[in-house]
Amino acid sequence: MDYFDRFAVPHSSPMIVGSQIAIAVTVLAILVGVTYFKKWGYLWREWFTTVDHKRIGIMYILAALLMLFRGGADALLMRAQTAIPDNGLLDGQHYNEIFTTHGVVMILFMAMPFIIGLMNIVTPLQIGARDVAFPRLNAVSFWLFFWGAMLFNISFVVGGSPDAGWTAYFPLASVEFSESVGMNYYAIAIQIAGIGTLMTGINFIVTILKMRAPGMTLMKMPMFTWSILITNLIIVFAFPVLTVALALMTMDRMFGTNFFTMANGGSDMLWANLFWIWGHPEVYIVILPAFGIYSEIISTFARRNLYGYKSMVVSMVAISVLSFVVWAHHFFTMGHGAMVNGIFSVTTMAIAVPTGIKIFNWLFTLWRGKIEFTVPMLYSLAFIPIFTIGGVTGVMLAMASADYQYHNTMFLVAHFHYVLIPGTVFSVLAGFTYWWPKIFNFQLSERIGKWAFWFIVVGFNVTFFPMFITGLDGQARRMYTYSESTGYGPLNMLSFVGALGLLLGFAFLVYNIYWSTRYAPRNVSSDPWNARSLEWATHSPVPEYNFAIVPEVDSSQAFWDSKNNGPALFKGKYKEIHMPNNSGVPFILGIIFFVWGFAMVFSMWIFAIIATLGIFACMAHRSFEKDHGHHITVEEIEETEKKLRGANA
Amino acid sequence: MNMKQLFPRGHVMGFIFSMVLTAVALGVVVYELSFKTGMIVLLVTAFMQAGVQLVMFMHAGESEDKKAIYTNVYYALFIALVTIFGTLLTMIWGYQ
Amino acid sequence: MKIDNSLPLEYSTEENRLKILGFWIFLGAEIALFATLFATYFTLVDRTANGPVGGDIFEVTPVLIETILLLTSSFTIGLGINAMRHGSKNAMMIFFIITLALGAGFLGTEIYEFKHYVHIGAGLQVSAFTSILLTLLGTHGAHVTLGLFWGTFIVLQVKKRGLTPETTNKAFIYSLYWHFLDVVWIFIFSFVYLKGMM
Amino acid sequence: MKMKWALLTIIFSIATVLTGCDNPLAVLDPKGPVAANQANVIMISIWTMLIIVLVVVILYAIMLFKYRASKSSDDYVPPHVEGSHVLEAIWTIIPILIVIFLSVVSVRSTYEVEATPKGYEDQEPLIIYAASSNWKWHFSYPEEDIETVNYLFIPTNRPIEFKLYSYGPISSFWIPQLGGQKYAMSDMVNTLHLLADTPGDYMGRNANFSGSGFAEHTFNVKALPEEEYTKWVDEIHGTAKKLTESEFDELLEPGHVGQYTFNGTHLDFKPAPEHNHGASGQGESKHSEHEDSKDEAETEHQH
Repeated sequence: MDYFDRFAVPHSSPMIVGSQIAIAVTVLAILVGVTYFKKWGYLWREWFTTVDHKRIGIMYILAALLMLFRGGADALLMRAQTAIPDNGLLDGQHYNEIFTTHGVVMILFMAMPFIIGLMNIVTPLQIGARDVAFPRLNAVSFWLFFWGAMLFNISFVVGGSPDAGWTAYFPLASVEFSESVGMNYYAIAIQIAGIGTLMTGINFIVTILKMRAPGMTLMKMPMFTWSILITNLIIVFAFPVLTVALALMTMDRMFGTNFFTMANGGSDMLWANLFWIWGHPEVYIVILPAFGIYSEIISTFARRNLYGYKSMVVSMVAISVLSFVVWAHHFFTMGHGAMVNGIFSVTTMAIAVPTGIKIFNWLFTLWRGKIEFTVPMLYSLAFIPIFTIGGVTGVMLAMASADYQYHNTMFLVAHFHYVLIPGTVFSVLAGFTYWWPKIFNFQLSERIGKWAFWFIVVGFNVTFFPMFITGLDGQARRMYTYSESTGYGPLNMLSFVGALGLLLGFAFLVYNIYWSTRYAPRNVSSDPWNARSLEWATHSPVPEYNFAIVPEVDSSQAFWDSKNNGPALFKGKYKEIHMPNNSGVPFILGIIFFVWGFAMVFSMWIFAIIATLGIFACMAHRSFEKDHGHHITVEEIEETEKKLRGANA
Repeated sequence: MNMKQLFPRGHVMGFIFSMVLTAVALGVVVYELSFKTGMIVLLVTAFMQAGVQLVMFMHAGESEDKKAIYTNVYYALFIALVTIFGTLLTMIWGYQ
Repeated sequence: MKIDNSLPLEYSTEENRLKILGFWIFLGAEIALFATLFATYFTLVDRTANGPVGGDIFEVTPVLIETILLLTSSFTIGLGINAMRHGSKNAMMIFFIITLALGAGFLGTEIYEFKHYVHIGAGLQVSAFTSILLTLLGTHGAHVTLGLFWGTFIVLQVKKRGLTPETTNKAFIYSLYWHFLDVVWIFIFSFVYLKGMM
Repeated sequence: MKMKWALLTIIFSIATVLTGCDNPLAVLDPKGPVAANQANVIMISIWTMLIIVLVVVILYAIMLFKYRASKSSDDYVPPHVEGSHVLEAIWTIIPILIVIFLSVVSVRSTYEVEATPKGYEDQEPLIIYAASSNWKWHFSYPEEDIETVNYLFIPTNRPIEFKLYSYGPISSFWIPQLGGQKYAMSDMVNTLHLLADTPGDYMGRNANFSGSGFAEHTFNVKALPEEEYTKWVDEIHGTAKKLTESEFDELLEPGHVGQYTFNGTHLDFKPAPEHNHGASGQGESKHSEHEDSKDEAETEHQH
């Protein structure tokens, strides 16, 4: 039985045992349920093997929502633990595991897939394409992300969670100070998901550069598509850095190399350096799409074109370049001299300029508009002032000498939540609500949505604003407890109350999905918001081939123009459409990667080698495969179109 | 195919050029140049070699996507230089 | 499938053009990957602890052999693509096989070099310097190994299926990959070996 | 809109809390010139940023108030406006000016906190080695030849140079009321300049997460006038026992311990990793490029 000891959680507790049982029961229930209702065939044909960007997008979002609740549960536990001084709810080790997984899950397995999900669904529709450039690769991306995320999540119940913070600074993350397999999970699971993300990056750059509808020049692309192009550019150049950093980490932990070690010349600072060379651009990877989503929504519900389109594009390009030259501000206190700190302080503050341009352009998009306060618009409007606070505190943090006082404190925690929550979380909730009818052909309830919105916005501010103050009072982040004499108690309690508000808000969100799925009126129009860009020119739900006829485009809001007596979008007759075939290989490849990762985490080399051979077998199979896709005939298109038009008439 | 078609001038010249550049780079060690001159020679020869490969062998500029390809390469180069010199700045040069 | 006959076969369909651009972008990512390894190398090059420094272990002969083999292979694969564009399947296959043979020669020399390093006490675990040296060389070597398999698959496919839009597209993309490995090697040759021996 | 008022209330309440005097926040209640410098920078940036937030919030309130659909007639069609070069130039140039202003403040202050505080340059700084181990702080006073664990006595009005390093994970040495933090790491020594101008007890801690005992990784700081400080040192010379290597090794074991006082320092048998940059193989042949920078580092230290 010794062999199986390695899978035990080293630091178990009733909570973990409870979760182990709950997870086992849930997995079993799903398996039994799917078998009982005979849905395996359906799942395999329609979802596991799909290469359709819309379905892949839906799966991304589903996974992201799951992860949102995993990360949210972590967050709630953290706030509960620190709500009162000297609390005994969690011990130090558990608290450390929880904030580590909270960070990783929220950034890499919630924010990223949520955004990638939305971009999967929307981008091809918005540029008038029938799919992404490499549909099969897109499926590989998804399954690598998915199985990577699953691998990370089982760490909680098999072998032990990572516990060195999401930044995993060495030497704390080395075998010497973090003996359990937790940090192996971190290194391997993020690696697998990261490879998937890199492929997504390449895929979408090519899609956007090469597959736009005729007439859609770069400067006539909708702003969301622009933001996705820039985001993917950052992904392609930032993720290889993470790949290398994680590989070096893996080698340090498993093969006794000396990159970040304390002995034999290793450099712990180098890890921090590499991590943030990726980490800072990563922040913009999750923020820029938000800017795109808000641009679409604000312009739709202000009933106006986006103000300052050109400067919006230029500022985004500027942000993408600047995002690569500021990383050292994450470790001003590492001891490099005033010269280095000065340089990075200035480059960091420079980012405020293009960001400011965007804020003012949004404000002036509202100017002389006709603003409607729908749920997506409410999130977008709440974003502006809250994100401004996040942004200006960012400038404050960029001042190197003052950062010596903010660094590692709750002030910093408050700052990045003020950026990431209104930036990323509000935007994906807004985008999710906004594009929901396009995907499912009915709208989410506005009434319940507004309840959710108000609880989330108010709860968010109550949770995080007090942290600015406790931070300035000297409360360091990541402390699992504090004594009463510090005086941090009342404000931390207030944070916990705010967190409960957030919990209620998200409960409303879930209830909204349930309620609307059951009771919301069906057969809304294919353009329920009276929107402006091409995705709304398709039927709802969107047919497999997206557009029966490829649209011809003349502006960044071609659909709006065509609705308002502009040129027609769809000219000509139906032609046969070529579409890619489904394939089970991406799904299988994902599972093999999962097995490979699991074997690596526990240093089971034989399994790891077998899985590696399996991965190469999949690649060789792809190399020799002959797959020319299939064709949809004109008759089939006519039939589908007639049916869909009928449904929406 | 005749020999001229099999061995087009451009390719042959490119190959000879890359061999010459290798020999020049090797000179840095053979003639024991000072560190500074040596580094300059290496930088020049290495980037010229890369240029030869990129333009003569990889045909970077031949397709309709010329602009996208060059933008991509320049952006990658920018990131590469920032990563390398930025790391040197924060890890070595920055400390006094 | 629409085939545009005015273009070389490897560019002749839209799908082919997407793949070529996609591969270029992938190479951009590869540049970032190797840049990170180089950045790590330059940071750790002087952190030799009780192990050897570069100048102690580098030898000109094997490195020069590797360089000449790889540069020549880059030349021959270029000729292979040239032959392919002239529609000469046999010449193309011969050049590709020569390329693969040269690549295998490179790999063999590198394996010899690695064994030598371990033998003289410059193994992976000795110091930060040896760790990153072998990792940087190893990453390049792994790329070459993968390339040898990939190249073999392509030769087999061309032999079986002839010069079609698919096979020529694969061969062309493979040639981009191979040239790129050559570029990376040039930088390793210059800034790892020659700088170390200077 | 309710939001606007909520926001304004929040902003003014921050301002009041930050500047309020009944219970000042540690960082904004400096007890020495370094912390005062930083508090000053923080206040300058808060006021500057408050202006920006106000401009945004006012514009925002106007837009939401004036241009909501319920206020406009049904047949109102918003105009198509591409943008305005003048306006866009304004909100590019003004932020650039603000950033330039803050850059100057930031860079100047960064240079100041990285040197002996102004007005105290004529004094010989007191050098204290602060080494962290899981989860303790070891303070060595080479000048006085004493060592303390988890507490720190310092003379007031004398510049102090902390030499920071670690026997384990990266830790961050931080005494909020005396000045900002800096990392203590295993392979190099960082220098932090601090000075206390008011006697008193201050909280000090490791601010950088370092494992399960991190929350309690704290120390007490007592700033005393020079003569009382000398008295304290003399007392230790008379009473405390000598620090031995085995005792020190025992102290390095992970865990929490109380406060200790010793004669002699661990520097005698375990020197700090100075001038090292982690190149543990010192004295071996080096590449010329880095030799230069190393020499410079060395001369710098001799100043």
